[in-house]
Order: sequence, then C-alpha cells, then structure tokens
Amino acid sequence: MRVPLTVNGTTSEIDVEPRITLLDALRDLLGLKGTHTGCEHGVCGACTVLADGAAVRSCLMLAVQCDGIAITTIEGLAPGPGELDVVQDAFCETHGLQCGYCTPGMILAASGLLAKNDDPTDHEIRDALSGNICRCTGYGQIIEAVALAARRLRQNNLRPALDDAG
Amino acid sequence: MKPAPFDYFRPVSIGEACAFLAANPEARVLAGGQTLIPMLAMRLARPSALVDVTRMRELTGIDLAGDTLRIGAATTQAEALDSALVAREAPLLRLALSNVGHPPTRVRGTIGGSIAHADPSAEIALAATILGASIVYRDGDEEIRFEPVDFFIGPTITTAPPSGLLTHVAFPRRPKGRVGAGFREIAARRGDYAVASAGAQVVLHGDGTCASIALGVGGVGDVPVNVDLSELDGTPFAFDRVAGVVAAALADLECVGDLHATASYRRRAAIQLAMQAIGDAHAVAMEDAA
Amino acid sequence: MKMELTGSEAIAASRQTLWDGLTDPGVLAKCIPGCKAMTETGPDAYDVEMQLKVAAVGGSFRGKVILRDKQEPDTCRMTLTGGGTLGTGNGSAEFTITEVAPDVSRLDYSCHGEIGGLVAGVGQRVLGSVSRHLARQFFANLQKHYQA
Amino acid sequence: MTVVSRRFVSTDRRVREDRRFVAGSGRFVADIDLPGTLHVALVAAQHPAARIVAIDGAEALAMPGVIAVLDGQELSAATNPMMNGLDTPEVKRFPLAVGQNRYAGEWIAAVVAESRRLAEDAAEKVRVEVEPLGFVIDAEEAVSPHSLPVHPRHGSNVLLDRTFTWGAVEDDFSRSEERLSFRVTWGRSSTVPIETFGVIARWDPWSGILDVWASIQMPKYADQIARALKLPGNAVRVHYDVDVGGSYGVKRGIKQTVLAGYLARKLGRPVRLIEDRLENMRAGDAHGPERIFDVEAAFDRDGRVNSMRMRALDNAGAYAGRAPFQLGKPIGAIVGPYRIKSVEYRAMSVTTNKTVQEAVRGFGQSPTNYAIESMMDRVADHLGMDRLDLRRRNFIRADQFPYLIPSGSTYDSGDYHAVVEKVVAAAGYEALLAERDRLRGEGLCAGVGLAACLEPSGGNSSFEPLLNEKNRTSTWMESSRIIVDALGDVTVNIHTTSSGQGHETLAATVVGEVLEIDPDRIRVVRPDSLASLPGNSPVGSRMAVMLGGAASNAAKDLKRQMLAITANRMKVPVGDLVYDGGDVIGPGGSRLGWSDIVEIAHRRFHELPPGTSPGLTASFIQQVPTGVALPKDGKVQMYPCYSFEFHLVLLSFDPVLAKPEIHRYVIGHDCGTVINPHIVKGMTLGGIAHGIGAALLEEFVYDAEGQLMTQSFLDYLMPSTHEIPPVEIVHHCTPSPLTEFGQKGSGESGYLGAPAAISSAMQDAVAPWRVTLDRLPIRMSRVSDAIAAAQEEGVTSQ
Repeated sequence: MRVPLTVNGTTSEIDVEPRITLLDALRDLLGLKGTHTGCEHGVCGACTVLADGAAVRSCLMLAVQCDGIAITTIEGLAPGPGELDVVQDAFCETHGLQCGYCTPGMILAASGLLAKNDDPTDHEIRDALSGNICRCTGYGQIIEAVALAARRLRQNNLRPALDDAG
Repeated sequence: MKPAPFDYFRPVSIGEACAFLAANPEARVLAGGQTLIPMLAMRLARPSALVDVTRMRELTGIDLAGDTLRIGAATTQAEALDSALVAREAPLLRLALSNVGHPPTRVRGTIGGSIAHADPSAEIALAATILGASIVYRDGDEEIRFEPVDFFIGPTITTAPPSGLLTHVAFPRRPKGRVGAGFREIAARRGDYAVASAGAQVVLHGDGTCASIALGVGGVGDVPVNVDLSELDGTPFAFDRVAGVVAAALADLECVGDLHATASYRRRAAIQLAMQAIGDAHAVAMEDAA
Repeated sequence: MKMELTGSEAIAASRQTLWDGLTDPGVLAKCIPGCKAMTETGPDAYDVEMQLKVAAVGGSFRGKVILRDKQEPDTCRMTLTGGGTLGTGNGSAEFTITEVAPDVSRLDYSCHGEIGGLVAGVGQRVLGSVSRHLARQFFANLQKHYQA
Repeated sequence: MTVVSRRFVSTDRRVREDRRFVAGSGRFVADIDLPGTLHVALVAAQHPAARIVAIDGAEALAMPGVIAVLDGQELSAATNPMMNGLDTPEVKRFPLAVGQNRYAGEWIAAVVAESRRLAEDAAEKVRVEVEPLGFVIDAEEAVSPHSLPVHPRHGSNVLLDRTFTWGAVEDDFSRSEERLSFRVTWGRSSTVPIETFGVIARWDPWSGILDVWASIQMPKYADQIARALKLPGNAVRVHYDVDVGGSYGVKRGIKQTVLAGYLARKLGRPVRLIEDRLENMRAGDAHGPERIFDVEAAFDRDGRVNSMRMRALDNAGAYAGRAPFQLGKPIGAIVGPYRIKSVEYRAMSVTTNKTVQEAVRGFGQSPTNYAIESMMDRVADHLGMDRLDLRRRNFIRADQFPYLIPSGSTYDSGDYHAVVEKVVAAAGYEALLAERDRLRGEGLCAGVGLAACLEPSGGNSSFEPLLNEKNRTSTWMESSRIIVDALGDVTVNIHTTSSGQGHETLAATVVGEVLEIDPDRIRVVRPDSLASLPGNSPVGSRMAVMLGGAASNAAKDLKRQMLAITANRMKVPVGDLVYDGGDVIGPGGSRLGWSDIVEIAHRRFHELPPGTSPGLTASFIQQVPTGVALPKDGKVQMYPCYSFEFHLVLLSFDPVLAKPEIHRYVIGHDCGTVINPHIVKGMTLGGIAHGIGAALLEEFVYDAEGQLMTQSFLDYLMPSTHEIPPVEIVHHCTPSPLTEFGQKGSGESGYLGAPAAISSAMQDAVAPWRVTLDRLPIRMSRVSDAIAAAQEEGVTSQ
C-alpha cells in the first residue's frame, strides 16, 4: 500500500505491506536509524516517537495507519547539524545516558512531557518516563536531565519546538 | 518478531465496517493496537485483515445521552482521562484510566479496544463492570447491548458476535447523592497488568448513610468480578462492618496463581485493595457536597 | 506448562450413539474446533490438521490422535501430540459415557495436557482461558451434532 | 599527604560520546545497511530435550525470497566447536543443535531470506520431526549421579566440582565459640540490554576477508570466530567502531557470528542476524548465574567471624558457556571486606536443560556477595548484635593494606571504616532505625538493610587456570596508540568496542592530563581488529585501570619523545627540561613549542636525535599491574584493584500487598581516583538499579516441563522509573597504589552490593514475623504468603 508519511516536517510517499510497523518503516524505508528497536512488543519504549506531539511507541503502530499524523523522530529535534536542542543538551549536561540505545526514546518521551508541562514534579517526570526502560543509568541522571531541561525552558520562556512538526 | 501478513482496511462508517467484518470472518478490528499489535508481532494472532477504526468519527467522542455517559469505542484512553465529562460523571472510570499502562500507550490505546480484549487485569473493563456500563455492539443492522457480567468470558474472549463492531460504551451518569470513587491496584511494577485490583464507588445519603457501595475486583481470575454489597444499602457507613461484609463476600473468590503471584496472595490482596478503594471512595464521598 | 481440565456434559444421544461418534473421525473432525482434516493412518490412529482461532489468538497445528484403551461403549482414552505455529501440545483425555436417560448420556472427561514453545513462553495470560474455551466449543459442537 | 592537582582527571567534564547518542547518531549494528544483505530468522526447539529426527526445509525454501535453510549437521561439519575454557571435551557446542537439542528455545535451524519478515514466514514452514527425550532442569537433581546427563558422552552433569581450602579451616571452626549454617539461592537473572545481540558478516572472496560488525563485548572475539570458522586470524576483520546498546557482560555473540559468518561465505552475500526479543530471551547469550549457596560460619561471641565454608552450586544450563568461571572470579574476594582467616570453598557447576548462561556484570561476584552478606546478617542476628557493629568489628583496617586474603589475592588499598562512617553520618543510621520503628508502629513492615562489599577490578583471567589446569591463560592486556599528525593534532586509538562505558572520554581525559592539552582537542577512534594492537574488551571493571593505563603510558612515552627531541635540539640533558602544557622549557626559560617539536618529528628528520623514528607516535600495551603468575596450591592473585561500596537502605511495605517502597538509599563508594565523575556516578546508579531488579523483580523462570515462561518483557520484569528511588552517593577516595592516577574500576559498582542490601532490608522487615527470606528475587506474593502463614501460626509482629 502507498502511504504518505510525514516525518520531521517532510512528507514522503512510501510503499509498504500493511504488516510493516511505523518503527520498521522509519528505519528501513526512510533511513532514520535514530529510532531503535528494543522489544517489538510495546514494553521497553526504545522506539518512542512523537505522533502529533505526543509520545507513542512506534512498534505498536502500523505505517499504513500514519498518514496525516505528524511524526517527530530524534532526528527532528536538533535545530541544526551539530546543534542540540534544550532537552538533548540537558541529557549531555547530566550524562543522562550511557550506551545511548534507549536515549532517543527517552528524550522524545521527555520532550512530549515538557511540551505539555514545563514545570513537572519529580513524580510527573517519573510517570512520563515509566514506559521507557533504561538498563544503564538507573534513571537518576535522566530525571536530573529532564528537570534541568524544564528549568532552562522556563528560564528562556521556550518550549520544545514541536510546532513545526505538529 | 514480525507479524504474519494481513490486509488492511479503513472503513469510514459503521455500516462499512460491519459489512467488511461480516464478509471476512478472519478479520479483526484494530482500535488502539496496544494489545493486538504485540500479539501480531509474536504471531499469537494472525487475522486475515485488520479493520482500522481508530479514525472513524462515529466511534469517537464523549458525550451525554440521557442518563448515560457515552464514550465512543475508538476514543483514546488519554482523551478519556483528560475529559472533564468523565471526571464529573464517572470519577471511578477516570481513576481507573490513570492506572492504565503508561502515558505513551494511553495516547493510542482506546476504551473499546481495552474492553474488547477482555483482559481480566484491564482497568477499564473493571470500571465498566463495577458501574454496570452497557457495552454496545453493532452487528449488521442490529444493535446489541451487553452487560459486562454477560460479556467477559476470559482473557481475549467475550460473547461479542464475531462480525460485530463495538461502537461505544455507555456508563451510567453520576448517581444522585454524595459520590466518591476509589481505585487501587497492585503489580510488581506500576503500569503492568495488575495482579489484583479493586474499584469502588460509594454513594452516601445526605446524612452519611450508605445509598450504595459498588465494588469490583480485577486481575485475580478470568474476568472482572462484581461484588454484591447491597446488604449495606441504607445502613450507616461503618468501616468495620463494611470490612466484614467485603471479607465474607470475597472469601471464596476464585483466583488464579501464576509466576507473578499465588492464588492465595491474589485473594488477600483483593480484599485489602477493596477495603482501601472503599476507604478512598468514602473519604471522597464525605467531602462531596452534592 | 501443564493444563488440566475435567468436566461433565449431558449429550442428547444414547450411550452407543455417543460412543460411535466419539470414535468416528468424521464426527471428531466436525466437532474439534478448527479441524481442517483428519486422516486415518492406522487402526485408531489419525493425523489431524487444525486452524485454531479463539478471539484474536490463532495458529495452525498438526498432530497425531490415537485412541487407546477402548472399552466400548463406556470408556476410551484419546492422546494428541503435535505442534504448530503457537508451540507444541501433548495431551490425553479420558472419556466415560454413562446413559442417564433414554437417548441422553453423560460424558465425563478428564484431560491432561502440556503446552510448550511460544505460547507457553509468552501467552500464559491467555492460555488457560483459551483452552477451556476450546473444550467448551468442542462439546457445544458435539451437542449440535446430535441435535441436528 | 601530597595534594595532586589535576587539570582534567576527576573534573566535571561532559562525556564526549553523549553528543552523538542524544542526536540519535550512534552507530549500532542494526543501523548498518549493506547492499544485498540477507536476513536470518531462527527455528527454535520446542522441547527441553529432543532427538532431532529430521529437518525438512523444502516448503520454506519454495517460498519466494527464501535463500537457504541451514541445520546443525551441515554447520557442525564445516566448523570447529565453540571454544570451551574447561576441560570437558565431550560437552561440544555449535551454533545450531546437532542431533539433539538440549533446551527449549535452542536454535535448531536458520532460515535465510531477503527480509526478516520473509525469513520469519519461512521459519514457520520448516518441518522439524523430533523424539522428545528426558530432561533435568533443577541443579540439585542434575548433580545426583542418578540424573539423566544432558551430554551423555560427558558421563554426568558435573562440569566443575573443585574444593579449595585456604587456611586452617578445621582448626578455626573447632576453636570458634559459635557456628551457624544456612542456604540462600540466587535466582536466574541477567542484564538484558535493550539492544539484543546483532551481527552482520560479509565475506569478500577476492580479499579473503570476513568483515564483521557486531554488538559485542567479548574478549578474544576475533580469534574465536576465526578458529571456529577455520579461517586464519588475519582473515577476520571485526569493526570495533560499532556502538553497543548495552551489554554488562552478556554480549558474547560467538555462536551468532559463526552462524552468520558461515552463511555469508556460503551464500556470497552479507548476512545479518539481529536477534529479536524472543530469540534473545530464550537462546541468545541472555541468561546469568543461578546459584545455590550453602554456607557455614564459625565465629566468636564478640562477633569476630573466623572461618567460612561455602558451597556454591551453579546451574550452568545446557552447555559450558562462561558459567563455571563465574564461580572462579569471586575467589579473589571470597572473604569480602572482612578479616576472615580461613575459607573452604566448593565450586560446582552442572549442566541442565536450561538456556546457557553467559557472563553477567560482576562475573559471579554479586551472588557471592549476597551469600557473604547474608552470613554477616545472620551472625549478627544469632548473637543479638547490631548488624553494622558486627561489620565494623570484622572489617580489614586501613592500616592493614596491602592485605593478603586466604585465597591468595592481595587487596591493594582501602579504608572501609572511613567510608562506612561517612555513610552512617550522611544517612543518620540511628535515625533510620528510628524511622523504621515508626513505620512499624503504623502497621507496616519496615526494614533497614546494609551491605558492604568489594568490587575487584582491573581484570585478569587467572580464574581460568585455577579451575582448569590445562588452561594456561594467565592475564589480559589492553592497548592504546597515540598519533600526533603533522598539523600537531592528536588522535588516540583504542582497540575495543564500547557499550556505554565512555572509553573515548576516558582515553581523551587521561591523554589530555598527561600531555597537558585540552581533551576536547583529542580525537579518539576505534580501528578494526586487524589494525589494532592486542586488547580484550571492557570486562571485569577493567577499563579505567587497563585502558586508562595504556593510554596514559602511551602519552608518557610520547612526552618522553618530545623531551628527547627538545634535548637534542637545545643540546641539554633531558633532566634539565620541563614539560609545560605541550611546550618544553629548557634552562634559562628557553621554550620549544608543541608545533616546533611536531615539525621536527614530521619534517626535519635531521634535527631528530640519532636512532629516533620519525613521526610522533606511541603505543602501549598495558599489563595487569599485579602481574602474570599462574595459580599455585589453589591460590592466585586475582584482580589487582579493589573498590569498596557500602549500601544503606530503608524500605517498607504493607504486610498483605508486600510491595516494597524504598524510602532511602545511600551508598558509600570508594573506587580510588575518579577519572570522570559523571561516568562513575552513572555506573553506580545503574548498577544499583540492576541490583534492585535482581533482588525484587527479574528472573528467568522455567516451569516443571522445562519451558521458559518469561520470554517477553511482560513477564521478565525490569525496573522502571517508578521502582528505582533517588540514590545518594557518598564519595571517598583511597587511591590505588598500583595505577597511574590511583584509579580503580567502577563498571560493576552498585550491582555488587545492591541485591544483598535489598535482601537485608527485606529480611529485617519480616523479622518480627520470624519469616526467613532466602531466595532472590524476593517476590511480593512470597513475602505476603509467608507473613500470612506466620500469622496463621499465631506469630505476631510484636
């Protein structure tokens, strides 16, 4: 089936079998390798992307379902080559990652939260990230990163730039 | 873990969806996909086609219809959780929804999808059971309404007609009186399928006596269970007395044991959670001036 | 994982008729849920091909059915071994037929099974419910067969 | 005491790897697309043991896009068995089962197709005819002489049964005033990285090279692949510049790579095997130790523990794997941080019809620490002593280092009392106990847990010859090469894969420190195995010590060369020169700048000292600092450097629901000099989270029919943000005298003591009911059921 897929603000027509997940379409057809395959059954959150600004698991969506939905992947966050957005930079600042495999999903889940709430409590941060499993960090520096990003967003009167995509 | 092949069909109307389902007995409805797609990936499920109803306008939305709160089957859990109507008219459902999965699964997961998959741990099914919601299917031209107690058979299995389409769930509106809801569940990790859960809606008369206590427990057996506490109707609310009635009502509760919890644990936990849920609900009802 | 299922069903048939049906591959093929083919491979031995479907769960299964310890028209043991896309299944079922009224018999059954492979590893949540449902379907089909 | 001032080491610098990962620009194996790649899906055994009668791939092969179906007969005929460090030649292992399978889920055939989907479609069509065989899944049953052997030709299930006696155990037991014995069990869990194992292999018949991209963390990986595939060592080129999505020990990947390598050669196209989660959980290198400890302690009434007998029985699974050696490494810290005079240790490893174990974070040390710390708690309980006081009484004192333990290892340095007192001060031990009692007063179960343990670090494989005399492997090296190009810019080569440990940051920091130049100006690259100096991989908490050592020693060599060039140019003795931020200062303040020295080295060979090689490069191959001795009389120096950690936990739970909530988690950590504080903090917090998982949630559970019931993440439960509390870290630094900066390892920190600490707290919480918790993970339903049973017997918590 042919589906127009809008990812990071660009729409491309792809040809997929109905059984192809959004995750596989992003990786294999659009070459966006920043979205990672973890469990393929909706538990680990490594494949998290934003759909119309909300964090979703791309392994639990079919590509054929996604026409008309603005998808944002990790590749869509950085404002420019070599430039990091506020959330990405905060993850670097606190070392909110180690192997980097769950990181794109984690950052997108955090971005989804901060887009709605730029002053989250510790509990709200934990709740927003609870569907993303990290085996390296024990979450401490991740939660610090999200809190730091929130602080900087508030200080700069900014929210993550999702509007272009969504 | 790639699904076996299937066809994909996105109907625009209930009639079109029903016609497709009638003509394709091996087809399945795709609502939010948060339960079905993992089953496809593991090849536990292999439908001939998926009928994607996620964007069907007739199936989405939350509105009042007479004495019911009508929630379209394809309404997402996140939308229902954020809905002021749900908070006002079905506070128990709202509490239940806050326990469903994780934020990213609630964005896609739907009210109808959760009901149709009939997981005994599912919070929405439990809330529907406790509140006595009507589960409404369309099969061809026929509308079929199910009471939850007649609907759930076991995990993934319901009495729904094979070619039917779940169109909406009708929850009774907030009852008269002082109303409070409580919902508690336990799982090794928050957000997992509950190994035991309980929800309660306490309605008090103006003088603080019980008008009704609706209680249900989930996660312990094949189906969510409604617990009859009608003997407490009209009595003053006394926690010890309620505890006695609840313990007696749940003493013979049929529970399953599995690697996450023994049957005996589930039974004790169900009683404990039931009392906590009733306690929460009562506290809220006492604050409710309505 | 181990599965156990015991029960009792009243069937509108005489003891002999019910016995004949339960040992007739044609009748079994009709009543076993999802049975696509049942081929006799020897005395009381059959190859069975099934396309299972319970709600969302489905898969193909090929196996061997053997009838043993036949004491016509009272008791019989049936064993099933095989596997398919969902995993493996081995089991045995013992039937006892008691005539309770003219043309009504009670079928007591006791089944023991072991399930392995995929469904044992990922599908335990649904397994017990699905197998009970399949058993119910079988008896419902059997009822229907004799009522027709 | 001299205060060492450092420019970059121990400073709060960002981790350089993070930039690419937060941008989604890591390069993981699954991200590599080679034209013409074929995909593999595996056919898994359904029974725990079965004879394979026939494998018929005809129907699968007839499907469009399906290229090949490979079985174990063909593969084993063409390859050597996978390496086995033990002397058990009849326990042969190939990537696909040969003749019979030995666990449910074992790979018995591989299907190759144009896409992973098609390969999975076809795998369903491979007809496998089997005859089920008898099986054994329980270790104690397996060890019985009457048990069915998993490998009949081996004769029994015993892979390893060695008893060591270090010191006067009999005497110490008979002289001690008290003794007690108990059993604790460590359930089968593992590290379960979010990236499964993956490999891509490409054979070029014209160059005769097998290129391998893989998510590995495996010492001697290239050698093992070459040996198994019967290729020359220089025909296997492993690309180390593949990012690894977590490993913590398990990403071994030999069988997967042998399989993919064989198929790539046979089919003439690149072959990609990325395990899916089900393949990974049931038959990848996914499982870790599963161990029963029987412990006997001999002690005096004043709390001094004199001697210990320990039997550790490990359920290795169906093949030897690395499981038996994970009983060996703990010998290097078999007395923990305590002055226990003598030890008898029996290490037993048995085969069963379960999935094979692989290396897991700590390589067997965390289970052993759990047993030792359970012993300390029980001794205290037996004597009615405070658990902390008991430990204080037994700790090795700061003035006793270096300290030789009975099994032959010398602990390099430490100050355990100081760390513990810092933690006690930070957490308020008495206040924690008071808070526990307050929670108990509210009707909750509440407990304070504590655990002290060591993290042996720096790596060394002397457990191999210790457990198998025919295996003469004595130690491991690590290497680094520094190249200063003609423009004066510095590139450091490291020769290993990384799975989140921040090796690039480590190497840049230490090289920058030695050369006194900004680490951000230093590029770090990971060349392929054919271009690399010998190395191993980040196992055994070794990279701070070993890669840090290799890189800093190479940098020192570079500095030496620069001084020699300057001395020659200035015509002064080297001893009169001072290296200063990349320049060299001579007598009287004359200065030769970095760029001038580089210019001489690269262009003006006539100004080089006689006999000097042109260019400016240095290489260093780092030896384990404590050297190369083979074991003698059952004793050996195991790892060189010993980090210390002390955990203090307060938790509580409802007695019916029994789901613990951790109120306070404080860890005192001493890993010597910290090279990068962010990295060490992350390792420690991650290790604790992993330990909380092992203590409360994670287990590979088998049913009585030998089926693995936890194949998905719905049943194998890893902690999420909700289950991991905020953790406070209390730092202490006792530098190692053996390393360049005083650093020790920290890659396994947190994990080594967290399970023991959580267990201690849970046990303290149920103690009022006289319930004993003796098995990890501690499932909430077991705790609740035990309390209910105690209540039924009339025990109250008062």
